[in-house]
Amino acid sequence: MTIAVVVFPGTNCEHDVVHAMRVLGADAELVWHRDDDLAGAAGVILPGGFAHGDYLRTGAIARFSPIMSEVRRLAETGAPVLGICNGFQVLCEAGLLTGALVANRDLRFICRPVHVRVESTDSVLTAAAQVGAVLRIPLNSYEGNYVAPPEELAALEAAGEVVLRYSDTSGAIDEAHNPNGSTNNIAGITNAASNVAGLMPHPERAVERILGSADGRVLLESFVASVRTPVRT
Amino acid sequence: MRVRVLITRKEGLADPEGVETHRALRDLGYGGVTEVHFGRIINLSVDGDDAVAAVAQAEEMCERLLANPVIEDYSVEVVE
Amino acid sequence: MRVRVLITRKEGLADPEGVETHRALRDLGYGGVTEVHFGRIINLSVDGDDAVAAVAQAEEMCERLLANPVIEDYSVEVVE
Amino acid sequence: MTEPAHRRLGMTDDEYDAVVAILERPPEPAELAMYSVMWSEHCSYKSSRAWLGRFPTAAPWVVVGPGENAGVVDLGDGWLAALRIESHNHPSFVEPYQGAATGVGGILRDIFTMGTRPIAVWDPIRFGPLDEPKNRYLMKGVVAGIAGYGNAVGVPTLGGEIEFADCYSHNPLVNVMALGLLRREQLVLSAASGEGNVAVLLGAATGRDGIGGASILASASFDEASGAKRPSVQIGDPFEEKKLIEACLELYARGLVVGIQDLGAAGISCATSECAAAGGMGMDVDLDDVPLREADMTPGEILMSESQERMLAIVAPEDVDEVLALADKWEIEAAAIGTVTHGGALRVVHDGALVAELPAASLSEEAPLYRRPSQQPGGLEAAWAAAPPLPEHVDVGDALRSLLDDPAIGDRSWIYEQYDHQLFLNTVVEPGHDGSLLRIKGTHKGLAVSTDGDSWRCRLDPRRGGARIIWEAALNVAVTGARPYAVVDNLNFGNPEKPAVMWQFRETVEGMSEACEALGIPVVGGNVSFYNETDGVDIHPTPVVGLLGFCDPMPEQPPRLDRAKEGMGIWLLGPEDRGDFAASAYARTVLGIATGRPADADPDMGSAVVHRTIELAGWCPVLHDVSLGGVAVAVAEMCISSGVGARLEVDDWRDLLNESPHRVIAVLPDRGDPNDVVPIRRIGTVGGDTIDFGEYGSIPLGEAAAIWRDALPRRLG
Ligand SMILES: Nc1ncnc2c1ncn2[C@@H]1O[C@H](COP(=O)(O)OP(=O)(O)O)[C@@H](O)[C@H]1O
Ligand SMILES: [Mg+2]
Repeated sequence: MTIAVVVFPGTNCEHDVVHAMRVLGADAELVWHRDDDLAGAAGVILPGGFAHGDYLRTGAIARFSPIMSEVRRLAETGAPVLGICNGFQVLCEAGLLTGALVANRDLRFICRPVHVRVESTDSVLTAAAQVGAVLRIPLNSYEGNYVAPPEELAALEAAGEVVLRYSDTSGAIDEAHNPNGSTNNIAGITNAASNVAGLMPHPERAVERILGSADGRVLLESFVASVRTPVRT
Repeated sequence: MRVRVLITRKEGLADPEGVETHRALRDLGYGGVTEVHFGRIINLSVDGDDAVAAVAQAEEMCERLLANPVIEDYSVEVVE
Repeated sequence: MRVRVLITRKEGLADPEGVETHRALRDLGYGGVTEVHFGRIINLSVDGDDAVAAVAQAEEMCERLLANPVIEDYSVEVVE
Repeated sequence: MTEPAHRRLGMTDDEYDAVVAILERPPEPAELAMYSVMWSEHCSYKSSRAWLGRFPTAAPWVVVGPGENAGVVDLGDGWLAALRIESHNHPSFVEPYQGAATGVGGILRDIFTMGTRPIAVWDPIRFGPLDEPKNRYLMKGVVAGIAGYGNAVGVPTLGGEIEFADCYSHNPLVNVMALGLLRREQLVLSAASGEGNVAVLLGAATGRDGIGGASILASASFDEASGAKRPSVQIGDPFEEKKLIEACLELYARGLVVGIQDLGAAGISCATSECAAAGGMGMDVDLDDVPLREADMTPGEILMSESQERMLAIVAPEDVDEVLALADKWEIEAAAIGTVTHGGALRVVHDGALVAELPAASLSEEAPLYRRPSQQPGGLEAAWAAAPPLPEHVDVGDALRSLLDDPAIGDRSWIYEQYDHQLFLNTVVEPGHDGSLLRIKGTHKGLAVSTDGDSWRCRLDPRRGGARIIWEAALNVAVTGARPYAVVDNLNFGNPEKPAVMWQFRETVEGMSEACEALGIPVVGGNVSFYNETDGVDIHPTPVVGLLGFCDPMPEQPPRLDRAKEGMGIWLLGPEDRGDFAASAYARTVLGIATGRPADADPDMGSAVVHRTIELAGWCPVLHDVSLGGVAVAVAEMCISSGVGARLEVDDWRDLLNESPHRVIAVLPDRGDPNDVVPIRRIGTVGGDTIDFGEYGSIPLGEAAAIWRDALPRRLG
């Protein structure tokens, strides 16, 4: 098995991620959060959903699941780790990514396609994309509003670790095209080693034209490629 | 004994619930309200009657789980 | 002056968030915790320094907007 | 002297005597509690059962008809679809968020009780006018509750339907429909066969939630008195339900379940007695084994509790340990609370003492059956005679300015963008179109669903109105290329003890049945909600249908509203009628008149249009059925979605605003429809940046779009 898709109680996008991986010709397998063994996976995806009901705080309880110490260990070896939506929130809570995600500006759940601009290709999520490319990918979250303490935010920006920002169709970035109030329109980020990435939109929902958009492919293909040719650090 | 944990968003970080509620209060005519901040209450009942120990333990729970130190402040009060 | 509104779910009503957090605390080894109940805190800054009036107004806000009287109880405290 | 216990529980003296006759002795308190809930209107359908038999329920593809938790139809190649609709009206008025949330939870359990994962939900909802703050509060709460529960439990909400009328101000309607997809071998039923099998209660602990909710909230009118009677509000826990779904699916997959029943109205009483009766068996139940959330609950309370997120599984004794272990894996509670017995008796023990012993079947099968008097409401002929007076000439551009701002016509994305409508990667045509279309992965099959109601027409003529909502739903799925396949219905009515309401009910069932027969589609399930009455005022008769459409193969490029392009021809498929203005959006919104008699459906024409529409869906870029607001609104919706204007040429403004049935807007790239079995005529051309009605005025596309998009946000913020 190459890619482990972690299932917490309350996770609900696990089957969609596995389906998308199959569409891209990669094999992925589900791993239960109580397992403490990633069974030789070369990469990990934390899919979307509502781990532990999002109770207490989104991602807060999931980070203590036995599997998370394995995820952390794998991340430290430089293996690709991706968090989508709730998975992004879990990675932030676990300290594998900077910042946190809070309630959307308008206090309403948002399910609709949004446009994001690729800001950097230095991540397992964007390696195969073009800087400046604009992708149309569904957003599906209530807590997608990215925040970070000023110093950490400055460091994140300075290090070029913001990989995706909400934009208009032409790539212009402004408040009018910030769906949820995210600081600096941040939609996706990576870590310093650029092997751990998280984003709020759902690329797995945009790999087949018949479902409206295939723009998510380039992101997931980046991830799959980096799983096949791991950059150990 | 009962302990009350209060968790609030750090100063300066987005508090959409607070902002939205402030707006709603103004719409209802409460112009005198100058600030609205949201937070979470977690009431805990714990064994034993050593208040100091109970508070210390609750603070540890906050550090580990109940609060997110990156974006939240917390305080612990003994209720009775 | 600053007033704080404490809102908690009425006795007897289910509190799923409290239940799951209780489970998580137990998993972390806090076996001494016997109950966990969730609530919300809303910190208000209001003009003027008439504590009685401020509390009365906050209670009115609770009735009209801040609390859901069908499933929640609230209390108002003057902070300073 | 105080009222006898049975009356306080909403039971009549005659019903009480019937219980005594069955038991051959006065009932114990717990027994009385069980009969009072199980014989309530909500659980027993005592006022409606006699008439529901009118519905056509047979078709070669029906696998499970009305009577089980959900209807099931055959899609070929071993695929089945399960569907069901339920109402949660009164609880949603008491507490909109939790009422709607728990409504979603309930309908999902009806589906996964059948052996499979629910794959989609729809939410037909109704409120009073939004200029009332209370109605805004109710609508925001209901939508947030459906979103909060549906999104978190991991089932997408693929659409719904909404209406506004004063009669819903104190009695909003919240109906929820759910759909499941399964392989034939997955199908599970509720019957508890096999003496010695064990009844295992799965899921949430039992508290005092909604004690008497079914009998008291849903089976009595909603006046001040019921305020006092309010059961404690049920709090939905989507996380618990999510774990329960996963646990049940694994139980099924491992073949550990003999029969299963969800706990809804009447909680343990209903589930244990229905399981036992369905299998012709009895059951011994020990309430001391029920995990309680609150200590000191009485046997009656435990039996009647409507705590959410619970299921009752019947399992073989040797499998109990595996079942409990599996529940533990999914972090849900599980407890063996009963044993299946011979002889049909339901025996309930509490604190070691026998608190109830009764024939299990008597709770459902011997429930009272009422043929209540029915009589046409006075004044209806007068209303029919008062057709809306129509002006000679109308500026349709101006009419659109009002119509597009009607919250029942304007952009609904404020609602459905709060719902996850993409999970499971099946959504080919998303909410915002006529019917939603789902693919079945790994096949060429597709499923389309539309939920429809039309309380304004039903109020004037329940039979014609009832028929027309079926015809409208049929066209809504036909435009996706799917053929009408099966129906579930939710009949929301006032107080059945009033002859006028009973008349509305019977007329509605008749009209719906006639339409279903003409289309050759079965009714496979539904729900009746009576006593939607506040302080003596009944709601409009409000039947709501959920119509399932099926296509195999699914069109490669199904029609969409956003596929119209400059230069394409706009055609109108269907009859030439132009006279139907009774209760039309134009008459109500612009003229402020809601009288007259709605046109009747034309079964032959209707079927022909449906079938022709399905064929056109194979190659037309845009197909849009004409409903609220007539051709003008239908074309405007297409133009706004496609971002291009249109020029229409008609010789009478009434062609643009009337709402006669069986009509579809078709955009055809070439010379139109080669086939002429069904009348079709060209009415205009796509293009430009205005919607132009020639001598009947025009409106700039941008202005139309702005009005339409803002209709809900400007009211709800
Ligand atoms: N209006 C209706 N039309 C057809 N079938 C109905 C109608 N109302 C109820 N039924 C059927 O009666 C059965 C019992 O209904 P109900 O008590 O609501 O089920 P549940 O106990 O699962 O809530 C269901 O199978 C339902 O499909
Ligand atoms: Mg059921």
